[in-house]
Amino acid sequence: MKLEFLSFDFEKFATEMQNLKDKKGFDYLVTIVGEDFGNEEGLGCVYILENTKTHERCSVKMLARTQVCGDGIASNGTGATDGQMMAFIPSVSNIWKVANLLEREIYDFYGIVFLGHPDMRRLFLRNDFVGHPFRKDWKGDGKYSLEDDVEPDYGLEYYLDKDGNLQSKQNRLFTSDDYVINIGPQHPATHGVLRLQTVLDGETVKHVYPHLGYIHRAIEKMWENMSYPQTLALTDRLNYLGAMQHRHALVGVIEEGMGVELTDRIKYIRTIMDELQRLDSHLLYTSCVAQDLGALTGMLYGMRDREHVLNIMEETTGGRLIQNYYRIGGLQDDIDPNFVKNCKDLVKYLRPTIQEYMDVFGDNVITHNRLENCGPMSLEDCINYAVTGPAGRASGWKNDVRKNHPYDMYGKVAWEQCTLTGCDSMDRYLVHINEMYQSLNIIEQLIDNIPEGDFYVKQKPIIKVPEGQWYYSVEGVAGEFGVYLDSRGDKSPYRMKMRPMGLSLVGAFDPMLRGQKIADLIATCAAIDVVIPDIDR
Amino acid sequence: MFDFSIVTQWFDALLRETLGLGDFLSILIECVLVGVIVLTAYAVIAMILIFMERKVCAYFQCRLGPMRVGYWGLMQVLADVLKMLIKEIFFVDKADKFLYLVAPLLVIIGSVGAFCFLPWNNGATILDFNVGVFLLTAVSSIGVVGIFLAGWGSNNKYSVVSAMRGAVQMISYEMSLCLCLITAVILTGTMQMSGIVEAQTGPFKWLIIQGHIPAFIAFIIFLIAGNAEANRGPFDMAEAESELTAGHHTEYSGMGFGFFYLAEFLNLFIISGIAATVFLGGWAPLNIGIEAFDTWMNYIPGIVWFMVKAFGIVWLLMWVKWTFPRLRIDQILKLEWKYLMPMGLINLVLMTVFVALGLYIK
Amino acid sequence: MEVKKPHIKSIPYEEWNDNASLEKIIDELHDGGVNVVTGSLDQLINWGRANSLWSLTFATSCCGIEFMACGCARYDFARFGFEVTRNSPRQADLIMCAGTITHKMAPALKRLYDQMAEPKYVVAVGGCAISGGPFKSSYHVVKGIEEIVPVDVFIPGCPPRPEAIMYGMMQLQRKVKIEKFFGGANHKQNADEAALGVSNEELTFRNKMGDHKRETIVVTDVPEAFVENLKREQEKQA
Amino acid sequence: MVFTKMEENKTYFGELGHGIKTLAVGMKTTWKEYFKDFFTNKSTEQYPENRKTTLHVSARHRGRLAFKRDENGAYKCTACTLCEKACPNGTIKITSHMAEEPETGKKKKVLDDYQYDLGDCMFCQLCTNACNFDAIEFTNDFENAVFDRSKLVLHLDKEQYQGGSLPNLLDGGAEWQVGKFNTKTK
Repeated sequence: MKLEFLSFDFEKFATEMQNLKDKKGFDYLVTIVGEDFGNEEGLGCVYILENTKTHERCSVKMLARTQVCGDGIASNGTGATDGQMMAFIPSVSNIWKVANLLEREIYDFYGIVFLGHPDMRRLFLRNDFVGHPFRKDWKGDGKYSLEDDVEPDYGLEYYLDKDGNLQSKQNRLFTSDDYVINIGPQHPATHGVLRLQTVLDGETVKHVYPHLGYIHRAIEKMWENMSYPQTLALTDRLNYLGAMQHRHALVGVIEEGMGVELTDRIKYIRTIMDELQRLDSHLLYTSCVAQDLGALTGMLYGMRDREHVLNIMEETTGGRLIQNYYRIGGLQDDIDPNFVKNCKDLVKYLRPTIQEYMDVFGDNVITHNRLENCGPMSLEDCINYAVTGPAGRASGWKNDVRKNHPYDMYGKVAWEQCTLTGCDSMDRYLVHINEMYQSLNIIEQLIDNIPEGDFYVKQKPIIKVPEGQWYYSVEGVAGEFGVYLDSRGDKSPYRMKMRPMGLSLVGAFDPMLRGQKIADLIATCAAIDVVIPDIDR
Repeated sequence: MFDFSIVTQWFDALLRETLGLGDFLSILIECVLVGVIVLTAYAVIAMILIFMERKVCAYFQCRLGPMRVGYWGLMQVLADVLKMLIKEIFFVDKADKFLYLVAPLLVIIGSVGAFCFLPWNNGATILDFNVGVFLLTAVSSIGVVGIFLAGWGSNNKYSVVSAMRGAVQMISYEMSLCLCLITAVILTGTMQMSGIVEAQTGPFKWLIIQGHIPAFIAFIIFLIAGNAEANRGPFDMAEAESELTAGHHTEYSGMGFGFFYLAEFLNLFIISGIAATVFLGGWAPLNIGIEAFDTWMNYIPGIVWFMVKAFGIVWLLMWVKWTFPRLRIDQILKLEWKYLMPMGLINLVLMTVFVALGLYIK
Repeated sequence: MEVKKPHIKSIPYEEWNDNASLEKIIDELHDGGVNVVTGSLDQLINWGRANSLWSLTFATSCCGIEFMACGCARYDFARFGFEVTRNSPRQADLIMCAGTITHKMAPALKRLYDQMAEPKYVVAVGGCAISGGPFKSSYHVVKGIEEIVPVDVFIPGCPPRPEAIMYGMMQLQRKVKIEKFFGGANHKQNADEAALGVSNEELTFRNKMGDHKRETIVVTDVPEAFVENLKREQEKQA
Repeated sequence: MVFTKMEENKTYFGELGHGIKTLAVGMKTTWKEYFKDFFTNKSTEQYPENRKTTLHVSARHRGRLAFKRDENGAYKCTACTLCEKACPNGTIKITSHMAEEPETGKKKKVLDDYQYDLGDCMFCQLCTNACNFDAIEFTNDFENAVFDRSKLVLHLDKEQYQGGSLPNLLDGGAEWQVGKFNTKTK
């Protein structure tokens, strides 16, 4: 989607945004992109919004103002912000709840503070990190410390006082007798290095503060110094279970910018590969839910069958997790001669086997008791917190990008969007199971009809994208995965930003889990399917 | 049926009469000997169980389990034990040193103590009091204290949560466990271990057959409660790998951890052993009242019967563990107080009625 | 007594990668011959250790999933006795560092390593752990965990396939099998490692209290040759 | 087939009965799996026992980079450094000098050293895509673990690569089938 920005006056920004939500129905905030627009425009943000009824999208561009911060209290991390030049924009976190973490991310990377945001702490980087790395003038020294980070127990809230001066105040995160337990960063159930700082009352969760960035690899910053083909190499390593979809989104946005026409063969193969990848991811997901609930045997069955999916993909792509298969203008290689036969065998094999997971785990009374009413979230909240993907569909939100904004072959095959209305972890699990059948359906329909043609449309040796901004999204394995591209006509992007699937999911943990048990936290964490490198990028 | 007390009496006589040792010395020698035998048996059975668990779990999970250390992986556990023995042990700063040290010992003492009550063969019961069953439940619950202290003493937040869980769970399930044993005692009329087995010799005399419906219900409840008492899946709340890293023994390394590990497996065996003794007739062979068959069965030594029954139940419990997901703490308590406890009580009344009316197989 | 060449079932010695480094380690460790008694005991202990390598579940990214795949039905490294993965560093024997280590994670990795009980080993799995790999040019990624902890085996790949991880684990077994339990330190620290081998607590102290000196630990029963070596080294440095 | 949650079964005994039924189904499933392939190695492919017999590794799998060589052992690399430039993270370093070809007298680049750091490589195939001379390829040789970091730095022009420790695998190795594992070792 080529972006045409709306823009508002600084003073009216908050009310106009509220209007967009209330009057025009843009209730789903897809993402906020922080950007250093260069010397003339300075720092600013791009907001991408969607109307969940009509699936219409719009985007808003807002430039930050700068001012010297007043005589408030010392800020965290960067030292006293008093006397510093600060860029600021009014916060939208009270309009769309998902903005809470998104704005913290932008504060972390660009140093833009959001007026009225209650908790302006760094999100990804250490508190003693110097500067804001995504600004174009930032230079790092590559040094790091083996000391523990100093973590403030308060968040800062910035506001303009009646004279229009920028001020800040502290909001406490904990009370004095809170029992705080760190789940992560090295914990078997967080699927990587997520850290959930959990306030407990006995076994009951009172509050969850997610701490991210333990695997923040700064892919978006690295992209700004890479040529377009080189940028592709990194996407597979985000959510390594959705390698195909991630690359699909990136390749899609670049191809859209360049105006590349693909052959039907490429589109067919990409669709099949996306679905194979989804099967791979969902099989691992069902396994991991079983594992986190303590049913190791259930896990092993899923992992065993996942190997067959991997085998098929590896024959064609040469990779088990990191696929390297899509490239700008097509595919890395043609499909393996046995690919069609293998896929058919797989469909035949997998259909009855999925029932086995249900027998051993999914239908089990213990599983039902563990997952039902665990981590509940209503449809309204799901949209507000932008809980996309299967987790949102379990609350009845029809948010599948494949249906709403069809790409490649998805508009032309018959399949159903799986939604349930339980709003809890059990239905999240069941949506995943149902989606596996749908993936098999899609593969079955396409596999016999792959047309002849080229698997690669030859591109120029040096790839350049004309000036402009684009946003392209695909249905990733755990939600909408999109890429925003701002090109200034160079051979490398000016700013490229992903909409990670997991970030909004993590933001939803706190409202989901208040009043639940620790065991529910683990179960919800498993059922909602977060993969940390995707969140941290 | 071979009576093992012949051997022990012979040995006692050897010491006292042939060698002419005094009371004190002969008892000392006997105690030391029994102690050594108990500890050796304890260690060996623990190792067998660990190996069995790894193989059984692997086969449930379509894997092979240990294969490369020794033939068919038979030496695997030996290697593990060897490594664990020489692994560094250290103390955690700010831990309560005394409690931290005592906890694994308590756990192992509780489990060795309970281990001594098992009747291995006719005449081969190490501790055979007239209040055997009663004492057994008392001794085995020392382990709870160990787990609680380990959690508290380690100065680790996961451990504390785990300690709370462990204590709550075990104290609750002790109720059902005792109720089931009492149900059995009503039928056998004795609390002495040897007496309980004695009451089950003869055709169709195994308690589970003799007491049919109430005994069977008691057996099932006993297995569930016992599984919880031994802290094994689906009731492995205290350890809860995926929630509390390693639960109460998070901060233990080397043999300290080794003790918890051994005790966990031995508790499994003890629960199975008691179930086998009380409900399946312990060393009593399978008799069906046809003489030829019974004589043949009686030729098989009692210890073989006992082991086969005990390991059969161990396998059953492993099957359960490797099938089900873990329960949540409130669900565990709900299961106990809402289902098992009332059922146990009703079952107790039922059994009393059956015995009073003579409805059991005589 | 000769030092036996480590034998691993099903792969002949000559087919192994990097035998040269292994032989170098053997020469360094067993300089001056091997006592028959302690040598045999060493072999027994090493047999135990090599066959009972319990790894810490420490996965940060893609390689972690391949590590999981290793433990699952198709590859099943339980065959080697590796399936007992411990979640608590106290009970683990090795860190499979599977994935990228970022600057924020580096203190945690260091701390985990410090928390482990001896003997402990580190395996660097995949490009990220070896050298920063794909993310070498990032401002927030450690360029190889060797900067933080000593590494015993490197398994290249991005991510290495499960067979490759098992191959790496067997390499580690080979390394464990030639170590000495009696008389001698296995990890001879070099100057850099010694500087890095300071606990987190110590580092924090130093930073807060300046260059304060703590009491050094004195090891008494050290072989004479080792002491002389040390003296010579110190003189050289002086 | 679409799974939805089961009917709420809230009576005391109804709940109990239903619970026991699902537990029994679970136990039945694991029972079946326990005895499936009981004597034929379950689902496990036994590496390393099978490494020269039934192991299959996709021919397209990327284990390491190698020079393509003809039967005389000559390579095709012309030191044009396209691969070096394509590499996103500086895995490849090429040094070369200009020399006159004796026959034609033209100046031509001569390769001195083709350094490839296996420990850095992210296997993105940009180098093989960039190469105009078909000089380099990825092979599926995965047995590369070493003790010493420096051993991972390879000099492709200096080595005579013959497929590493498992040359029989280069074109994929044994046959395979979807839904089955090569569990035998012979």
